Amino acid sequence: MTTAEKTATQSEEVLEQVLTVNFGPQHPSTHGVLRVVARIRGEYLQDAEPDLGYLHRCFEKIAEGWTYPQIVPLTDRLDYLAAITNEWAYVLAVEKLLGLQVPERAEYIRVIVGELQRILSHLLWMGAYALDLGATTPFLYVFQERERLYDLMQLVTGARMTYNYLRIGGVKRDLPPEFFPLLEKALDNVLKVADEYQALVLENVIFQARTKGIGVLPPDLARQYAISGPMLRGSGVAWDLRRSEPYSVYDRFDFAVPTGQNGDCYDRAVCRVEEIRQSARIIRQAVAGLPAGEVRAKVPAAIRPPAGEVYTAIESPRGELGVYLVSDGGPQPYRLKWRAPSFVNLQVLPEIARGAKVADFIAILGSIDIILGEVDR
Amino acid sequence: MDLIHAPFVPGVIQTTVDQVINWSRKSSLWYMLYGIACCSIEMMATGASRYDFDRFGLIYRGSPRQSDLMLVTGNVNLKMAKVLKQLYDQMAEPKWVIAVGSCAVSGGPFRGSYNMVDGVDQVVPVDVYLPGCPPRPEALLDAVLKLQRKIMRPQRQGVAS
Amino acid sequence: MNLEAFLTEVKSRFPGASFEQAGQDWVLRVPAAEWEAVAGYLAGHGPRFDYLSSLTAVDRGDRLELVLHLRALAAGERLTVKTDLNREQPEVASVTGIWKTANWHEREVYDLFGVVFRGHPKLRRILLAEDFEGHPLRKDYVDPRRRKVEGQA
Amino acid sequence: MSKPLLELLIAGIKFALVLGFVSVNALFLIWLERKVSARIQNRMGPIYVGRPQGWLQTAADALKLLTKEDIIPAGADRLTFVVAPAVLFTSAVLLFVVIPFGPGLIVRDLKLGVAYAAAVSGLAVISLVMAGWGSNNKYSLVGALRSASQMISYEVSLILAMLSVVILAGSLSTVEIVEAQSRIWFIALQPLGFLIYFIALLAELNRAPFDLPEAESELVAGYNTEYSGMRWAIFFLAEYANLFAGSALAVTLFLGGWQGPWLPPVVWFFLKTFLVIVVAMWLRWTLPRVRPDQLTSLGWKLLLPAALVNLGVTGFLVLAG
Amino acid sequence: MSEYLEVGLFLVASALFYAVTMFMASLVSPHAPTAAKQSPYECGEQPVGEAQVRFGPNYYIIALIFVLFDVEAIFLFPWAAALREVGMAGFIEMLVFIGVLLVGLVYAWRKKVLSWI
Repeated sequence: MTTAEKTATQSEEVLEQVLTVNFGPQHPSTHGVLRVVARIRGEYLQDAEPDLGYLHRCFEKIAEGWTYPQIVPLTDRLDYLAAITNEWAYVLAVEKLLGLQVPERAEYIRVIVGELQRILSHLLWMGAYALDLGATTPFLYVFQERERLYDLMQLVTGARMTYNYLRIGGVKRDLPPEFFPLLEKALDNVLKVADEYQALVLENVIFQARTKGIGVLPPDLARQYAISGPMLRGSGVAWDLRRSEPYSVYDRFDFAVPTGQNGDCYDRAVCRVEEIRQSARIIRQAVAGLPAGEVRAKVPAAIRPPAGEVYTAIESPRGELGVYLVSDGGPQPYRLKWRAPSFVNLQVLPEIARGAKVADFIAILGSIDIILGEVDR
Repeated sequence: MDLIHAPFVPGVIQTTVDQVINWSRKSSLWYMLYGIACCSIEMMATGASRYDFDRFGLIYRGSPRQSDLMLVTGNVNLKMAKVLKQLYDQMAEPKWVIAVGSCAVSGGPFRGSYNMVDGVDQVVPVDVYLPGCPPRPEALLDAVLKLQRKIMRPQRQGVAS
Repeated sequence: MNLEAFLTEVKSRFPGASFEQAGQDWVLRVPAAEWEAVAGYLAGHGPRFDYLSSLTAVDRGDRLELVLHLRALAAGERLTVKTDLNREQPEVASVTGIWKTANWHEREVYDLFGVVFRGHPKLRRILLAEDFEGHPLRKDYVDPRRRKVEGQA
Repeated sequence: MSKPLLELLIAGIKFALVLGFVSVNALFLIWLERKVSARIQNRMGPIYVGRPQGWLQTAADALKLLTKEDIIPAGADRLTFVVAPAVLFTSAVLLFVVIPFGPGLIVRDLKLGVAYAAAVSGLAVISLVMAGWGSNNKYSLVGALRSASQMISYEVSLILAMLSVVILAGSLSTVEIVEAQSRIWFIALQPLGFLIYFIALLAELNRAPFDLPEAESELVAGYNTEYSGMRWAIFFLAEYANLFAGSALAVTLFLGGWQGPWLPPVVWFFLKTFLVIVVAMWLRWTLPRVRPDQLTSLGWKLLLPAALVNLGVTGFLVLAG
Repeated sequence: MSEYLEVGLFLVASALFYAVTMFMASLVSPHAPTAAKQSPYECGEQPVGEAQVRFGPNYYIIALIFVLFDVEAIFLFPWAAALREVGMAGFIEMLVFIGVLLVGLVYAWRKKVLSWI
């Protein structure tokens, strides 16, 4: 830097003041109640620091006072866009502690509803992301599709969002026979919506100009921050727990793990849309191979796992959802730690948003796909 | 003359003017875009195509200055309570609050734990309580209709504040 | 090199360490004093545990147990690392220099358990408000608001 | 009655007519926008307030806003805060002076009509900057800065696109420009000019994809974040008045104004204007928002050179042929 | 009176209309200011620092370029209206004028002033 340039930057600092701005907790684009304290200069972001805790609901403490089956509905409220995957991670941990074998049919049903949940969650993300970038209508389009899937989930579980469907040792009840034709139709619709979204949003010139090369997350940095889910895959690391550490019956299905090359917002978006297609593929295979039999193992009324501990992780729509469960042999967990993917993924925000423009910052934040219920727990 | 805070004077003109103003207020309840937790997703669903808040004239505004209605859609903890109060204070009069969901009504499943406010009526005055976890969009629409009825007849049903 | 052999090597290097197999997972126990050194070794040697899944603590009543869940993405290995901390004055070296992701995890443990991490870049409460008193995930924590209610009753 | 007084009276009546039109038209346009967006989004839009189609919705909104509290923030620069809406509203109303609704249906056919329109529409940015600065709010300030840089990036292209029409018509009067289009609309001769004008117009009106000054997902409500009640309603009113005036000018300059077969001229004028407005609405509810720097570089690096070239070619062709 | 009578009247009258509307609104609307209500809105949190700050000089540079081109546009108005009278000579003169400004624009472009914001 020459002396003249140096004086120029110095005088610029004197001329231009830094503005400290709160984004959130009540803000249209923080996806809940996240607060980001940003220091901006003109249109540029110097620094951004997330401030959490506006939705901290003492989940881990409450869980220590409730019995094992009671906690299942409570997990629904953590990542409220992916209730099934929350329940799944939790019951998997308890089943591992108990050494319980889950009936095959129940495993397949879990895969079906779990992948439906992934589609539901990604659909909402697609809409919300378009909204972040200023396009209102895609949001309403995906919500139409979500409503149809809600109906389907309601048919199975009785609820729209917070299902309380999985049980320790299986699922609450079998899939009703009228579910299957409806599912087939819904999947066709979902694939159509994914194609539509691809054509209308992903291939839109403005959308690409807003997302390509923005918020680049190099794979090394992603590993340093233990990023998981579509964010990690967008950076080109083909890491998917369904494939890398198969749980349940995922090793029996044929599906691709979509990855990006550049690790920018655009790649993350493409990965998520592609994952919807892959989920539909998995569901079709699971329905085709659905075995007959029980949907619930015999479980004692009072569940008292032997003293010990277990860490299980599953692939939620947002990444590695880990449950660290410690039992002291009593009817309640001694300690339940929720390793929330959003919490970990959000941490990289200051790193990839530093120096970005204010508008890009919103695009980057949106591309992380955070759910505050899970971040704050 | 301050029509709104004037003592209730029986009189045809006054009543008619009041009725017209109340009608305009109930017909144009703009809600603040303030989602907290699970219920906010159902709030979005209610704004989306199938249920369509806009039919009743409800649209969202980002700024509390231009909002008439605050939907508290989720649980409020100690950290959030200050924000909630601040946002409520910054809304322009007249303003209404609907506590959406069990958490906002009473604390829900999280009631009594170390960081929670057990019901938002400890922080801001609530006009309509809507239980459910989360309440369905139909229920949310119903709550809005109840609020509209309340706005039309403040004398008979009593105003919260 | 399989995990057991690597852990044996770790044990030979850090005499305070011990390991065992619990279920499918390997658990490595290290003294708090060697916490950072062992972590640095694990991240750079053997299967290279470069991915810190989670860092948390458990209140065991008489001590605080710090638990680390590690992954080696390339080798596909998993490892749990534990250390015991003094319950009255829990203090341990921060591992943020080794895994950047440890930053928020350690803040959370500080927030909810009161463990002080030496060398942490910004050790502040993360989930609870700054003026919150106590560390609620400890087993003996009592909500002051509750205490008042019970006192009156 | 003396002549000046009579003139003043007539001018007063004209003002009352314009004001009435502006208000009713804004109410209608807001209703239309909600209906159009609802149709695009597979919804109904307002239906219950004034059945069957929610005709009274915006009237209810207006009345509610009138009876809503007016907050002036404590740290605000009171004068600029209070005056800002008036500036925007005035600039919108002033535009209506030179809009020819039909033959003879114009407030005043100014000799410098087009130049006047360009000058008056440039006032809007002052209002937004006043509002943003006066509010003592950070979102407002950033929104105001954005709108300033946005408007100045587009103003020049807008004027240059107008000028190529002026060359064709050989006059600055809006009425004469419309009359010059009796044979052929200028959009046929100036397709590029129209495109530049329309894009620049969207940017001038702060409409999506160029709605940066009030970008909801970034700046909550942008420059008008702190405004409430009637003061905010005036902003809204002026915005829609500007939308109409801008579209009407587009029709006047490029789409032959009131010219058209069979139907009465006024009907033609309104048909075309509403067509332009609906297209603007359609774009708003379809496209994502561009980024501020993309917007400025589009203005300076693409539209401005294109407008200059267009102007030069037009001038050359007019002189040569 | 000049043809700008309406313009002047419209200017005054619309300002007056605004004043009257706001006055009417103040009659029928509630007014209950509190300290919290009048504090600046910032997503529900307490604002940090001032909102009215000095902002970057680059805005002014863009504004300067704008002024240049706006002045150019003013010169162009009479020229465009009378192009047929001034003929080819006037056309070329104006081309030279525009050319000079274009050089300025290219200079600013090369200096990356335009891609700043």
